[in-house]
Amino acid sequence: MIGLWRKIRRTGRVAEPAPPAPEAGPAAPALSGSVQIRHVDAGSCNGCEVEIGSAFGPVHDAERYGARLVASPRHADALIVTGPVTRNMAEPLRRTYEAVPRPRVVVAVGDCARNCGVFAGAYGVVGPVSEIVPVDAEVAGCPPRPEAIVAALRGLTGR
Amino acid sequence: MVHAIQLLNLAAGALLLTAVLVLWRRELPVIVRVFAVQGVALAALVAALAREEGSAELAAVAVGCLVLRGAVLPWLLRRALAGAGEVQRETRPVINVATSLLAAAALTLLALAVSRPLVDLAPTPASRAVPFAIAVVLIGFLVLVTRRHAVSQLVGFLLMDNGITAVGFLTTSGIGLVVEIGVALDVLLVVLVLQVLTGRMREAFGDTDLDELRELHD
Amino acid sequence: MSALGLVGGLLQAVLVVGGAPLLLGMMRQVRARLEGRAGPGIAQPWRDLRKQLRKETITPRGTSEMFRVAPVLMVAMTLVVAVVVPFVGTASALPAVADLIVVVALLAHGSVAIALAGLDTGTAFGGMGASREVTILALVEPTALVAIFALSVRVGSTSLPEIVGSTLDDPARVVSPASLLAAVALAMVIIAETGRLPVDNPSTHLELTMVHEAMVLEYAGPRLALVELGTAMRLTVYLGLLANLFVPWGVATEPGVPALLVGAVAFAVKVGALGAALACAEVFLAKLRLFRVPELLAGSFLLAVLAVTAAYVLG
Amino acid sequence: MNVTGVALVAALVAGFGGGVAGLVVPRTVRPVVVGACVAAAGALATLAGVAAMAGVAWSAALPWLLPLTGVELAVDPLGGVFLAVTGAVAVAAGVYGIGYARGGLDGRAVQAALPVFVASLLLVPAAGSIGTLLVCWELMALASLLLVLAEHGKRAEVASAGRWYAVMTHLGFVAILVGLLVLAGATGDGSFAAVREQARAPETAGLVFVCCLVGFGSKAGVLPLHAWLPRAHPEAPSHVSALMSAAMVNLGVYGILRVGFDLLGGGAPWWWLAVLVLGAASAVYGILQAAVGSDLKRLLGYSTTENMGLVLVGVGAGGMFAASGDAVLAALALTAALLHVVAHAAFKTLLFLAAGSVLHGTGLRDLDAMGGLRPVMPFTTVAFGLGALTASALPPGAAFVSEWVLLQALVHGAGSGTVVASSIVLPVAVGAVALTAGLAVATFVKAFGVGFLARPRSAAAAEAHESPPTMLAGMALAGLACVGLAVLPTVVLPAVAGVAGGVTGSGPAVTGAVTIQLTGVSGTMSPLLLVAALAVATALVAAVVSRRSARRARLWDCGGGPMSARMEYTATSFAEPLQRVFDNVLAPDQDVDVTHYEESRYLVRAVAYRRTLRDRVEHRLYEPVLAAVRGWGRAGRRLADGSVHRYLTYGFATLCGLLVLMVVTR
Repeated sequence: MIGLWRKIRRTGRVAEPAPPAPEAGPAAPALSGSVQIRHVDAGSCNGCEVEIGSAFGPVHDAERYGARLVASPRHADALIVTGPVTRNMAEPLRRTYEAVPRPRVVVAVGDCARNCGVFAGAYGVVGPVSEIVPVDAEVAGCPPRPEAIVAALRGLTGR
Repeated sequence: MVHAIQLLNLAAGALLLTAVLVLWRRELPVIVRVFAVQGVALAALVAALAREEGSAELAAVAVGCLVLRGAVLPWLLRRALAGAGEVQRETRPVINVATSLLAAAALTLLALAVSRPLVDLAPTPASRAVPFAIAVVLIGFLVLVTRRHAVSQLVGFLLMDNGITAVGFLTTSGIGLVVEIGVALDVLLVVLVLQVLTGRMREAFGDTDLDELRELHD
Repeated sequence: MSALGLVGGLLQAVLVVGGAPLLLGMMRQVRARLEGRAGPGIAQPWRDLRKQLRKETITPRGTSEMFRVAPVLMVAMTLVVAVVVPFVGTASALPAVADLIVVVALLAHGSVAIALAGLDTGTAFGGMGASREVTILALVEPTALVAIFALSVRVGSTSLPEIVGSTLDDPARVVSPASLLAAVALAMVIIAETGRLPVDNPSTHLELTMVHEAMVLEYAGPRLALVELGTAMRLTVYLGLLANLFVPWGVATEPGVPALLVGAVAFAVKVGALGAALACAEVFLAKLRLFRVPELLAGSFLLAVLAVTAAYVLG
Repeated sequence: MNVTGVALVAALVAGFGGGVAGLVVPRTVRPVVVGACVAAAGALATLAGVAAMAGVAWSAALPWLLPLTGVELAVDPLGGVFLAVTGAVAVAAGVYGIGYARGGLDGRAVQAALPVFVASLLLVPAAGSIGTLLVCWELMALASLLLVLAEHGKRAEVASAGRWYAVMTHLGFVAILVGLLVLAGATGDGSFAAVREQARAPETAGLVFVCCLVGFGSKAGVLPLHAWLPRAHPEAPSHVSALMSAAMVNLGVYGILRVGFDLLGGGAPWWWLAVLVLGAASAVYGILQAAVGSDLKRLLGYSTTENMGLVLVGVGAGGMFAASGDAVLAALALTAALLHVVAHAAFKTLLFLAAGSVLHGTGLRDLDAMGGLRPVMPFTTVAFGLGALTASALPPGAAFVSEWVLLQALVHGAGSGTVVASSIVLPVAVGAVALTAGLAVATFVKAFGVGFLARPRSAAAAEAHESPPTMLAGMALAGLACVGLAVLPTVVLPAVAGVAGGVTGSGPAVTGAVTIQLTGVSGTMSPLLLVAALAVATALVAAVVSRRSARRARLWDCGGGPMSARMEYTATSFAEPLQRVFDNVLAPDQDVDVTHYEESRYLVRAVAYRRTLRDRVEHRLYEPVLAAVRGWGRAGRRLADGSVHRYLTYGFATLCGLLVLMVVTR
């Protein structure tokens, strides 16, 4: 315990200073500084998940802008969807979207989610996220940088 | 005077609380640390008595207690632990921890019941804390009975000794410096012997789980 | 029903409802800072609530009235407790309800309402959360009542105004072993009942480890806001109870704006300090396995018994 | 003859008249006539009981009615409480029975036995002499046995339950008989008034008390004599279960109070310590079994054991305080006990009637197979929910009030009596009461949440139908009693407190019209204000949350689904954590069978899980006794092999033996 305390003292603050706020998106006024997010892996290679984890880690600390990952789509305002939508995940993705109370937004994170990326045309893939549910924001990259993910989320929270 | 009594009460409470913690925790290093705290609490108790009676002899005993039970014995135990090998936890006590905690609750109530005549004999602030000391003795015995690891058994034995010492001080307001020194030396000797034994056991069986000794009769 | 009680009760209601989300935000902020983060600021829970209140309500198919009224009931019961317990002044708005046993039972009833709502959804997670919640509730009860017994033996009453008043009259009692042991036992009760570490992880996302969260997975929008507000209020009320049972300093003894102001500030400071301490401690703790929790509760029961013993032995 | 007497006699006439009517009237109107008679008897008895509590005592001696002892009736305030409670339960059960009997229970024997059973229940607390008490007790046992066996044609378990009940109730009767005959032996006529005057040695008194504790305790379902209760109560028709669980068990408590406090006039502290310890053990053990059980009616039976345990904690504490000379506290503890008797009668009637309604509508008793009854049986669901709320002793509820008074007695008792009593027994009792309350919450959350909410887990539950109006009316009466006791317990409290004060010889320990005010010790609580505050707060919170229409959506099933009923939590899985926590106490037998596919042992074909929970006390205590009895039986069979010569030889040998004995001793 004392060791942990020392480590906390030594480490101090690891969060990087906040970059200037990006332009607030159309959903920001309704959400007013608080976005709860349910993450849906629609068939990703887990590269984007690592970056999302990093965006919510201490260094980028997306939580400081009012974004928070939650356990249930009922609690969520936004879905962040990664990966090309596979056949098995198409219906669950649709249902997850239905489970979110309005107003709701969908963020497609990563090239696969935007346009199937390297998996385009694969036999198990239905298509990009926008073919299944309406997408409000996109984050490009394979995988996208955590800064980009954080910037997209700040566009939702408006902070 | 009020403060001395309050300190006495707090020290008695701490004595019992640490005994309970020894029963509660599984990690042996933590148990040893808790035992050291108990030594300090016992020393504080003796110091409070010394202050109340203004006795220099008792004050000296308090210092002795602090050194022996707060520092030397825990240090020896840590050494025994270092020699005890990989297993630094009381992995599977004879009865599970929740049950032994409930048993400790029952033992405390028992101590309260049996010590009532003792307290009624001489109802001073010091003797009113006797039930706590007796409870420490009983809990020490419980540790001795229900724990398998040699080091935690050693701690159980030392808990009993702390409890007996506390009873002695609380009932007679001091058993004399010489007696205390004699007892202290005995305890020290026992610990040293047991430490050597644990070391030997480990060399012989590669473990200090006392249940292994059952196989000796073959 | 006195003037002090009435004014204090209203003030408390405002303080608890307004302050509970801030307490939660402060605790999250403390935790974030200790983890090296910047943190969202202490007003974040309020932002969350504001947004949720504006969102759409969803009623899952197959749920009954229980699901709909449970959040309202939970908040209402906590609100009653927040009004009647002497937090700000020594008098209570409803002295005939400000009984320690009544208050503890009312708070337990709040969790029962949510547990029934969890069962009402008929999902596996709802049932699982409800089952765990009531198991913990059942095992906490003996500790809570024996600790209350230890506290009320010396006062000769379970009435909260009387206990607080008697501690104010004789502050030296606070450092007696009986009172300290009872405080530790009650603190454990509070940790278990409010679902904090190491009994439950309030920020978990993994359904299988959830206790409280698992019951409320179906709630959305305003009802979710009520559940979250209720949870925060429960935490505030419990911490306030702990603070005023053991360190009732600053509590107003007569009506008057300055005294009430001092009382309100003292209440906020005490609850804030306890909350910060709890948040700090949580950084160092890992969640216990569910079947280790009874061990913790057996330990807290033992402490409560020791408190009773100490109350008899040492006075 | 005063109002008590008139009402009681009228009630008895209605009861026995109902019995005759059950034999003679045609089948089509039989349930209506019998139900009306039972309800009338109940209502009149309630009137008699209330009048007796108000101080209108009545007694009568009818020496010609029975040979040897005659019949002596005497209604005093203590008997009045039990008369009133029994009567009130009978009203609800009688009305309910009209509809319930249509399902094959309208046979002559059953319909005739029911009013007679009610009449015998009324006679026990009205008995004024030891002989009368014993006769009425036996009548009650026989009538209830007949009713327990009512459905023996439908289920095989009924016969076994009847056997258990018959044997244990008669063993209990023997214990009472021995105790009371020792008590009556010294006096001529055995009337209570004469027994009270009689002086006796403490050892004799102790013997009498222990015998009566065993006998009456077995009727109250006290550990370890409870084994018959969770068998017999569930197997009886539901309105009879209600009468047994809410009225008959109370008479065990009545017996202990009557003998201990009244006839023996208090006694040694150890008597009451024994009562308290037995009560605490029964409470914890009973509710623990209820918490892990999944048969709804059996669960309610175990809950009866629990509640009688709580009552006996109050009785024991009261006796201990009285023995140490603290009459005010004793009155407080007894008030708590009597109030809990009243509250328990109200909610247990309601719960058993609601369980009967479920049985009627679905044919189910197994909670695991229920669920989703809310849309199909709304009235029953509300009724059971109300009963469950009361039974779990949460505020606002009738049982919460009585447990609050009980806890007040225990807390304030800390300063009284010997140190061992106050410093060890009372905290342990508080812990036991608290654990009981906690487990009761778990039990009834399970029973209500799993049984009535959620979604149906079997076809029978999905196709359930609501019960006929008379059954609903019976439940409504019991429900009104629950609500009334929860909101305004102060209506009955002064009367109950007066009775308790009369028993211990002090004034009433509780007063107050809106707020319950303890006398002599500090403590106030107001259920009415609590309910009002809750109502205001609920209205306030509900008003703040905007009333926009909600969107209906499918359950969140993680995107998969649809979720089947098999994925729901059942009563067994709900109780599993508790069962694991109390593993050492419950010692369940568990079996997990995993079968694999032939191709690989990593591919699981099926997993079978089986759990049997035996009542451990029964298993450890009764089975050895039964085995020993069976052993004697075998030995006996060897001795008695049917040969006439052998029997003559036994007679001859005995004769010779006796002659030798005479020669030697003379």
